[in-house]
Amino acid sequence: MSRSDAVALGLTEDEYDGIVQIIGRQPNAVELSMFSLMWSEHCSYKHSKKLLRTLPVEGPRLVLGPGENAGAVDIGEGWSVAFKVESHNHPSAVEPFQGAATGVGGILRDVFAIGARPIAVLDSLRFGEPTSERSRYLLEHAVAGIGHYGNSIGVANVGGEVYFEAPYEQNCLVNAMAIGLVRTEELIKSAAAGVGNQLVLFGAATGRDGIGGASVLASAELGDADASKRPTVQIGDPFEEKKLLECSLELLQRGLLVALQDLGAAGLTSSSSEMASKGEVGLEIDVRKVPLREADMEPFEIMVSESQERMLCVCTPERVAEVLAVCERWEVGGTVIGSITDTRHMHIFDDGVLVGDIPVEALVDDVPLYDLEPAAPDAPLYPAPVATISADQAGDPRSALIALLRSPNIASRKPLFEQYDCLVGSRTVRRPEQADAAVLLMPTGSAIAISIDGNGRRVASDPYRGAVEAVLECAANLACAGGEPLGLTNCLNFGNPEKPHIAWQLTEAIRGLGDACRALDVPVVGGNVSLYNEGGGGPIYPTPVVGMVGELPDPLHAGRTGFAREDDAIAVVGPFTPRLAGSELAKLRGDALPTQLPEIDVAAVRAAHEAIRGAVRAGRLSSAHDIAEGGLLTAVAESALLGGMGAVLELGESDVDALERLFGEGTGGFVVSGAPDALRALGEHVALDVIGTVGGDALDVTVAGESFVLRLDDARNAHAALGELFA
Amino acid sequence: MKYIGRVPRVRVLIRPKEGILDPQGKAVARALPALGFPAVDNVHVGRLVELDVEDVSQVEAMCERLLANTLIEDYEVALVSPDGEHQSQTAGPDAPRR
Amino acid sequence: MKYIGRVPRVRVLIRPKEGILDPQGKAVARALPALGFPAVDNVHVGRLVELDVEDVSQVEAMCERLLANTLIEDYEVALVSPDGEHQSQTAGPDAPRR
Amino acid sequence: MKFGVLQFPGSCDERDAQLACARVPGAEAVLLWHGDRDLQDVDAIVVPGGFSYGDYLRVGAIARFSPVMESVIAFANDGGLVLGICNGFQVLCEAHLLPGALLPNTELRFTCRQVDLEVIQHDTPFTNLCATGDILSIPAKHQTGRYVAPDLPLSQVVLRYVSGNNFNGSQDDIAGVRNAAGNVFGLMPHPEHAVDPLTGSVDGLRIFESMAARVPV
Ligand SMILES: Nc1ncnc2c1ncn2[C@@H]1O[C@H](COP(=O)(O)OP(=O)(O)O)[C@@H](O)[C@H]1O
Ligand SMILES: [Mg+2]
Repeated sequence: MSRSDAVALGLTEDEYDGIVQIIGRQPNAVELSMFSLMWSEHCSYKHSKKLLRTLPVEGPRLVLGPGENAGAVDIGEGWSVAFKVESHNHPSAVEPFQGAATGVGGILRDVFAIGARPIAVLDSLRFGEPTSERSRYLLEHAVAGIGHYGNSIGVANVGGEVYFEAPYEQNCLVNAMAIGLVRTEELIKSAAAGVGNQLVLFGAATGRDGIGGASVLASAELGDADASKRPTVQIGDPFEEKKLLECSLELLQRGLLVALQDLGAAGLTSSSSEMASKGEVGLEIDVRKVPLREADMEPFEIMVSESQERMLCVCTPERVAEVLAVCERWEVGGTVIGSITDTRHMHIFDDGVLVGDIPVEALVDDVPLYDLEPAAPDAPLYPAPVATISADQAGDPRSALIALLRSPNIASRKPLFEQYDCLVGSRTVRRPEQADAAVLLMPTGSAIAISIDGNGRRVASDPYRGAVEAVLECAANLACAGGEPLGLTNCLNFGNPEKPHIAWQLTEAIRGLGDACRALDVPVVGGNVSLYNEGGGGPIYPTPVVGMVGELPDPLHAGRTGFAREDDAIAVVGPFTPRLAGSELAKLRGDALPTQLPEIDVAAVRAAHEAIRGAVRAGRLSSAHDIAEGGLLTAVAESALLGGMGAVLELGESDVDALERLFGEGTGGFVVSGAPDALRALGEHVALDVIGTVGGDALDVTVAGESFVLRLDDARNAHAALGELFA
Repeated sequence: MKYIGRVPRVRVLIRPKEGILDPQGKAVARALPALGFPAVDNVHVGRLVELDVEDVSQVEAMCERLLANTLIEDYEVALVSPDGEHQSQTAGPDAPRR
Repeated sequence: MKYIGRVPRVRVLIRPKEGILDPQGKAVARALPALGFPAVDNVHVGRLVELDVEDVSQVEAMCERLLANTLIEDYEVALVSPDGEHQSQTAGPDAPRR
Repeated sequence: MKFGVLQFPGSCDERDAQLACARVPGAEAVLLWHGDRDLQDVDAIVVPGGFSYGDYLRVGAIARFSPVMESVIAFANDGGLVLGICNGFQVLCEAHLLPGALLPNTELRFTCRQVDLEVIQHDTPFTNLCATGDILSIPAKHQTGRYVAPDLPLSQVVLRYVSGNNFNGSQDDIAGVRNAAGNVFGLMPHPEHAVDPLTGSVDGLRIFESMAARVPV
C-alpha cells in the first residue's frame, strides 16, 4: 500500500513514512488499515496526550486511574464505583437515534469491561437552537435513542444536561457517562497475559458496521460499483448487550478470566492490540474464526469492523470450555479466535494464511505525538448570538425572568428525562429535578452523588476560567446534594486542534481543568477527547464536559433543590459576584460573548462548597441549589417550582445594578432555605445574606424599591417550554 | 389505472438494509425453532405503511422524507386494490433483492 | 410452485385490527401534510415479517402462535419470488378488507 | 412464604422485584431461570418488568414460550398466585393468563412518571390490605402500556389510573386487571419500585403483603 492510500485513510505522508521505517517495508492493506485506525486521533490522542498528562490523577480514594476502560474510586467496605464519560458526536449527527443509542452501549461496555455492574447513565447533549428543524430532529431522536438503549438494558438514567447554542448546529454533541459498582478486589484489567492463553471473542456477530475511514480500502479493493459493500451505520442491540453484560459479569464472578476488554472504536484491532501492549505480549488472531454476519468480509474489514455488543477476553486453555458454556447459558456467541504469544507482534491470519504482521509497540506506542501551536485569537471566534428578546423585555425583571424560564437552556428538562427509566436498580434516592445531583444508594448503606456539567458558552468566553467554572459547578451540584467529590471524568469536545485558536482553547481549558481539580483535591479518573468538531458553520463552542462522583454518608440527609417548608428563610450564600457578561440573559438579548470571565477565588468557592455540604449533611437545610444559568432569581424560581411553594424576596439597596444582581452569573453562589437559626449557623462559616421567605403561590420580588409578582402557575408554564419540542 | 375516480391505496414495505443489523429478525429466527418451526431462515422484520393518496407519484418522496430512514432502511412501494392485490410496484433507488 | 428445489420466501403483513387505535398511523397522517403531502388519508402502520421457509403451510400456524396477536392484529401471508413479486396469498381467518 | 421471580434474557427489574418480595415479613424470594421448568416449590410467582427478548417482534411475545412459562401456566391453572408487572403483565396477556393486550402508548414515547392508582377492588389476593377507593402512588415506566381488552367484564378491573394519570391511553383508565378466577393479576406500574421511603413511596409494598396474607405460611 502506498503513501496515497495512507493519506486517503487519514494518515499524513510523514506518518506513512514512519510506519514504513518502523516495520521495514510497505504495509499491506490489512496492516495499513490497522495503522490508520490506531494512529487516528480517536485512538491515539496524538494531539491531546501531552496536555492530558498535566491533569492530576492521584488521590487517596483513587482505585483505577486513566488508562483502563473506566476509572474507579473507593467508597469503603470493599466497594468501588467505576465511571467514565465518552462522546458519540459524529455517529449521532449522521443517525441520531442509533448514534446516541450505541454511544450509551459503548460507555456501558467500558464500565463492565473492568468488572463493574453498570448502575447508572447520565447524558450531556448539545444542539443548535431549537428554532432549527434539524436541531429539533436531532434532539428528539438522540433522546429517544439514549432512552431506548438504557431503558432496555435496565440501567437507570439519573441525570444529564442539554444546551442549545448556534455553534452546535452543524455538530451536535452527544456525550454519555456511565457509573458502575464493583467489589474492589474483583476489578479486572485489560492486560493480556500468559503465553498460550486463549483469546475468546464473545457477543454479537461481526458485520460491516462503522467501517469508517477504512471504507476507502473497501472502495479501492472492491470497486465502487459494489454498493452493498459500503460501510454501514452501527445499529445498537440493547438486548444483546444485556446478555453480554450478564455473561461478562458471570465469567468474572466465576474467576474464569485473565483479562477482559470491550470492543469499541477500531473494533478488534484496538481491543486486541491494546491488550497485547498492556501485557507486553504478542497475539495471533485468525479472522476466519470470527463469526460473521456477512460471509464475504475481507480480513481488514473483520479487523476494523465496529459492530456493537462484542467483548474480548483472555483465559487459560483449561478454562475455555467453561467460558464457552457460560456464553451459551446467556445465549451469547463465544469463539476462540486466537492466542497469546511471546513475539510482541500482532499476527493476523486468514484461515491459517498470514495476512498481517505488526509489532504491537509500533501500532500502539510508536504513534507520533504532536505539540500544539496555540495562539490566542485577536478577534472574536464566534458571532454574537441572535437576540430573541427585546432590550425592553430584558430590562424589565419580570419579563426577563419569564424569558429566562422559557429559555431552552433553562426550561425544565422533564420532557427529556421522563423518557428515561431513572428507577431501575432500586437505588435512586434523588431523581432528576429532586436535587442538583442524582443520589444513589450504595450497598454500604451510604450513597453517591453524581452530576455532569459544562457550559460551552462560558468556555468560549474564557477557556481557562470557563473550564474552572465547569469543575466548580459540578462540585457545587454535589455539595447541594450533600456529596463530597471523589473523582472526576471529562469529555473534551473541541474543534480542529491543528488550528492555533482551537489549540489555544484546548490548552487553556485543560489548564483550567487541572488547576480546578488540584484546588479541590479531586483526581481525574479518566475521560475522553473528541476533536475536529467543526461543520460548515465553524467550530463548536469549546465544550469540556465534566462528570463527578461524590459520596455522602447518610442518604436520609441527601439534599433537595425544591423549597420544602413554608416560612423558611431564603438566603444567598457564597462568594458570588454576579456578572451579566456571558450570561443567559446576555445571550437572549444578543450580546456578544465577553473576551474574559471574572477572576475566581477557587479556595473561597471550595470553602463555600464545604459549608453547604456540611449543613446539608447535618439536615439543617430544607433546600440547596447552586446559582448557574439565569442567575439568582432563576435559581430561586427553580427552587420554588420544584418545591411547589412561592417566595417573597426583598433585596435591599446595593450599588450593583438590579438586573446584574438578579440575573448575573458567576461561580460560588447558592440559594438555600431553612429555619432562620440554621441559616444563621451557616452564616458563621460562609458569606450569607438572607433575602426572603418561602411561602405563597407566587414569586413576590422587591429589588431596589421596585416590586413585581409572578404567579407560580405562570412561571410553571414558562418553565415547561421544552415540551413544545416534543409535541 | 383501475381506480379512476377513487383514491388509490398504496402499500409501503420498509426493511432493514442488507448488511444492517436486524435484531428483531434475529430474535424471531431464534424463537421459531423453539416453537416447533425448525426450517426457517433469513428472517427479517420491517414495517408496513399503508395509505390512500391521490398522487401516487409522491409516495417515493414521502418515503425518502418521512416513512423510511434511508440510511438504514430500504423501501418498496406498491399500489394495492381494495382486495389487497398488487397492481404495480416500484422500489427505492437501491433496494437490494433478498 | 415455481421454486422447486429452492426454499420459498414468505411475506407476512401484520396490521392493527380495525377499531383498534393506531397512533403510529395517526402520527404519520399528521406529519405528512406538514411536509407538503396534503392529500393523504387512511394511514396505517403495521409490521412486515419476511422469512424463507420450506413448508409454507406452516406459516399460518407461525402467525397464530407468534408473529401476530390476533386479538389486536390481522395478518396476511404472501409467497414472494426473489424479485419481490407476489405469487399467491392467503389472509388470516377474519382479516377485514380495508 | 416463598416468592419466585422469573428471569428471562432481557429482564431488568427482576432483582428489584426480589428485593421488594423480601421486604414482606417472613418472606423469601428466589429467581427462576427462564430455561428451567422447576418452580422450586414457590408459593407465588412474580413475572417482572424489563424487555424480555428485547421486546422484539411484540412485547412479551417471545418470552411467553419459554420453558418456565409452561410451568407458570400450569401453576396458575392450579390456582397459584401470579403477579405480572409491566413486561410481566405483557407476558401474561400474551400467554392468555390475563385478558387483553398491551399496545404502544398513544404518545408513542417511553414515559417514566409517578402515577396515582385507585383501588377498584380490595377483595383480591393482591389488594386485600387496601380498601376500595384507596389511592396508591407508584411509578410507571414503559412505552407499550396501552391496555386494550374488547370484552373485559368490569368485575376484573382491579386498579384504575386516577384521572390525569393515564399517560399510555389505556381503555377506561384500566391500570391493573385480574383473571376471572382472581389468582392472576397484572399491572403496568411498578409496585416493586414503591417499597422504600428512601427511594420513593411505600404504597407498592401493600401488593406484595396482600399476596403473603393470602398464602398460608
Ligand atoms: N439530558 C438530560 N438527561 C437526563 N437528565 C437531564 C438531562 N438534562 C437535564 N437533566 C436533569 O434535569 C435536572 C435539571 O437540569 P439542569 O437545569 O440542567 O440542572 P443544573 O442547572 O443543575 O445543571 C437535573 O436533575 C438533570 O440531571
Ligand atoms: Mg446545578
